[in-house]
Amino acid sequence: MKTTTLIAAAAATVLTLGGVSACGSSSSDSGSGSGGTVASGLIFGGPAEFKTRTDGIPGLQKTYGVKFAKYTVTDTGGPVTVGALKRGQIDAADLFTTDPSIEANDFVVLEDPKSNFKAQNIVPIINKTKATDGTKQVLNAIQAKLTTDGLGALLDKIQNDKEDPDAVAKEWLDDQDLDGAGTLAKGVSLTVGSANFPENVVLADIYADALSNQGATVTKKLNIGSREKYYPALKSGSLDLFPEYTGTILAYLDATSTVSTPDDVYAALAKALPANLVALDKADAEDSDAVVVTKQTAEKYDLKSIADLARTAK
Amino acid sequence: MIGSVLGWLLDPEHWRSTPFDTGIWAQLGAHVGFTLIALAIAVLLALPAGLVIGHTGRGSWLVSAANAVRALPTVGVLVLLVVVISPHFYGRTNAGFLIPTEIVLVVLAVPPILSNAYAGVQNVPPQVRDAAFGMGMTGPQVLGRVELPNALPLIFSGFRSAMLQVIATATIASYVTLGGLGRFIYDGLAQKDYPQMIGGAVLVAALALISDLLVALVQRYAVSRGVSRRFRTDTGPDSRTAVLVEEDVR
Amino acid sequence: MSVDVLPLDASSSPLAFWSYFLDHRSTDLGWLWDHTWLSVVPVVVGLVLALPLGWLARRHAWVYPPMMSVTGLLYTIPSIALFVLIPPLFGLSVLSPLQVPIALSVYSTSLLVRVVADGLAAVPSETVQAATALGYRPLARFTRVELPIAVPVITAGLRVAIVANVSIVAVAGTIGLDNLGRLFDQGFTLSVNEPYYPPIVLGIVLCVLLALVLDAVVLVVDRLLTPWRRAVAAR
Amino acid sequence: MIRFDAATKRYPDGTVAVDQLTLEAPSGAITVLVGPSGCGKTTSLRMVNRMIEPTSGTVWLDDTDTASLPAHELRRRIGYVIQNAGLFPHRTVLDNVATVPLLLGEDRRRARASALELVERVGLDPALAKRYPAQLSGGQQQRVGVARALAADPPVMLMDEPFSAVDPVVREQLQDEFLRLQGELGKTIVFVTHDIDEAIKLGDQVAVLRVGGTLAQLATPAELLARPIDAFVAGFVGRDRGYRALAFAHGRNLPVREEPTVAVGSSHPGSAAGLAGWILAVDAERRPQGWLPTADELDETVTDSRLHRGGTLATQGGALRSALDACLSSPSGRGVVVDDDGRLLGSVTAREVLELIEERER
Repeated sequence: MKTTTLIAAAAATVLTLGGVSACGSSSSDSGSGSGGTVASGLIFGGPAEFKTRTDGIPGLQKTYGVKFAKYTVTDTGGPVTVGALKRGQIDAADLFTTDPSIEANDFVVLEDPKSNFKAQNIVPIINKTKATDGTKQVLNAIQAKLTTDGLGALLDKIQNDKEDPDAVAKEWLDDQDLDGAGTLAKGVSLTVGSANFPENVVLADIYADALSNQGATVTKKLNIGSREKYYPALKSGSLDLFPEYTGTILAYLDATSTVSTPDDVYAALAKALPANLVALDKADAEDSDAVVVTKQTAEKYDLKSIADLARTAK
Repeated sequence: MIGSVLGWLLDPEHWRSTPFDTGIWAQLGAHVGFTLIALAIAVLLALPAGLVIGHTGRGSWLVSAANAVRALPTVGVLVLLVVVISPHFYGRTNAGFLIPTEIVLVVLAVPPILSNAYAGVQNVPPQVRDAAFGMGMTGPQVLGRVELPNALPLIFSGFRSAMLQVIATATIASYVTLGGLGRFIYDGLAQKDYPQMIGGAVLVAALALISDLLVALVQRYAVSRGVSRRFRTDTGPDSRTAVLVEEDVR
Repeated sequence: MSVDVLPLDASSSPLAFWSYFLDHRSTDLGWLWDHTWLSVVPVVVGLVLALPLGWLARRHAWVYPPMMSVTGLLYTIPSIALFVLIPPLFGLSVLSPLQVPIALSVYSTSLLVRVVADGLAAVPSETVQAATALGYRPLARFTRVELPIAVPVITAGLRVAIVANVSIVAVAGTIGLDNLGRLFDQGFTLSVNEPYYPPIVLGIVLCVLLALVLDAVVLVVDRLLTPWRRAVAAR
Repeated sequence: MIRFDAATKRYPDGTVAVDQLTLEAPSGAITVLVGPSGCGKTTSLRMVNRMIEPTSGTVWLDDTDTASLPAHELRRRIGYVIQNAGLFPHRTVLDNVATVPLLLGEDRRRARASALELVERVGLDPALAKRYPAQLSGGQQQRVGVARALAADPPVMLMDEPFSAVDPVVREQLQDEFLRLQGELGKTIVFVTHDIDEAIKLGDQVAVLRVGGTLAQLATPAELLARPIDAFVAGFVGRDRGYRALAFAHGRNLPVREEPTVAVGSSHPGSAAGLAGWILAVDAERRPQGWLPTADELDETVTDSRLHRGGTLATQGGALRSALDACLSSPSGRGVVVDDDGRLLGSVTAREVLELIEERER
């Protein structure tokens, strides 16, 4: 019996070439005529952790009553997710609001009126010993100028024009008049890290370059994989500065936290951080998770908000 | 740590599939599926080629070329192929990721099978081949009735090496969204679910081990005792010639 | 920090890898160096560990089967899993650059133990007996007679191990450790809307070149260590 | 009958392995090709079954030009035995022997049954039939090799140094067995060896080849020893060829004289008077056991341990070579001559053997 299961599974997973069919949703094109919700005919794609995160699949179900037909693990807002959504392997995806490929592909970001997703303001997390007045001043000046749209523009340059993140960072500092040489951070030596997606890299480059201009001795350790890899390094002191997102770092530190507005999240984060780490000013710029669908899907089901996914399909 | 890994492995919930979570049985099936497809293609390509090259002595550059392919970084080739191939597939299909993955796995499996089939035929003692021709066997008869049976130990060792590499490497299918046991490793890493991640690694190792045992069993019956020298009177160590068959990346 | 505003290169042709390399030379060379030592050091460690283990397996017949089972088992653990498992096992920080060399040393040792044992097994027993009869003690016989004769087999194994390592190290690049594998991650990340080949192709080219060079180095060492084989070949 | 007609093998690099070889191997006889390495003897042999194709010239098998047949069909008609036997390691002895009959389409059971007969015929224990080659000694493997070549009962056999990889004692057994078998079967055999003694022992005719692949001399063994055609053949045949030629001179009219004996186990030696120091000891069947020194205490029991066993035995009707050797190896100087059953006939001295030789030369 187990052999049969194995063979059937092998056939289903490999040979049908389908990301579908696990629960009999024949295809999104035919909709589910049987009176299910819109979501029950759709396949959702996103990173593995979105499946279990409180504001991920469980959150969507709890807040909006949205239940997808199936979950396909793709990547964290990267090429796999975008490609899969674009080419119809999945119908809805977890992408990030600053992602230029949303605009490039005419994807539709579904509104989140009930704030399922936590606020995701950009925030530098820094080791307390390195948080001198000078470094704080340099970094907070940057934080004050970061906007969501501005971030999207930076990302576009990297992703679509293939510009070097460090060059983009320098260019931005120049544009914002933040590239002046000085001595604010003189005598500080620190290691700046970043996760392995372009936005995080360019933010780290911006921090690092500005501090370097102000006399700090900076070492870059960019493109470190996921948070599970870099956070312990940050905590243990082998990294000193990291561009973070208020919502995700809070969720990482305190999985039970339910706050979602920018200020609540920021306040909760300050409490959740260990004693040796401190969050500097949060920026207006936000890069939050979003449920994204293609234009065709949005039009077909008349989708504007995540809540619409829970409607009965026509 | 060991306890929580065991707990994860022994939880029947983890073996069943739900719409959101593909269970161990299904991922095991997918993993076996990837492996079987890759090995079948690799054997179809490499075994006849290796036998014929060994038999005729012509085209041995192909063996060297296949071995040089081992220098290719598996991940790099996978990424390149995904980037090239996946945009051509639309709709509910994972072919855009499956095809690159299978190509990478086949590329990985071909060199050991090819070079061992070649070496196996080459290693048949010249006087045995001479006797076979001298008795009036035709070329294909010599290959099929004499060279192949004598090359079997090496062919099996090449196949086993290829199989272990493919099973280990099939985990990177999950790097490009496919299923398979690698899913547990990558998902466990992302979800900070270390028992799941280690459990996945344990499952891969177990699959490799069990597959190797099964093939060893087949080998026992497929290879003539005259070649394997497993005689009842012989108490010496197993005389399987372990030619360097170069395991590679997983 | 060097002030290097890099020239823009938007060409995504696969052949643009060279100008991509020139544009990011210092980073890429750094990764090449990381990749090199990550590939080489484990093989050296593996050899140092495999020599006594292989000798033991050769010396005592009963050691051979269990040792081969254990090393074979270690070899089946997928590298990605081993990279993640090693830090907690060895009490290292998660980002420690040591996890890759440790994991690869495990693989290299596993591979080389068998190679050393089989290489020693290939030493003609008459030769060993002759050495014993000439009065060599076991250790001297091992280092001065058996080992030199086993060199060709062992270097063949080293070549396999080092080439395999170059490929496995690249896997570590995809989880954010510095080496040429990072180029694949970069290329993949930048291929969101259309393929962006230069970093991917550059990574493959550099990995292959590195593998070929390291392979050649082992080959040269092999030649130097076994002058008698050259004498035979030249005849 | 196998006939080489100006057969030549020239390799692309210009070396000539066999040069204009013309030679006939008569039916039912053993023709030995012998010569130093590089003389093309194996090449010549392999041209017969076209394991090597002649560059020019023809090899005839009876009235058939061997080139006119598909090579594999030609080979199935010709038995082929090579050095180290070349047995198939993956097949049992029985299946090795049955190879050609099976190739010829014979039914498996019959092929095996006749293979088993052949196994016995070449002097092997039938219990070995189920073993694999790796479980046999070199001599046993070689016998299987011969059986395998005989399996399809080919009229012609090619043997390429079949006995050279075994030790001298086994080699001699194999040679004797081979001659016995040939006595029964009467195959047309071409036999290659580098060992001139083997050539002389086995050949009905011997072809000596010289380096470069030319035929130096084709003759019967006796003639070859007696009248080598040139210095090369003389040198190759060897220094003591005069003595070895005696192997072909029969000893029928040897003047055998009666020899006094004592019986092993007896305590009374009988009359030892007038004997030059040694008396022959025999067993109850009058088979010679050794020589007893007459200086010993003759009244003691004759035991094995007191005997000198140095002497070889000659047979009446055997070759003069063995007669002379019996004389030379005997401590008493008297060569012991026995009948075919090994019973004492009498003795002969070296002087008498030499006189016989001189007489014949006159």
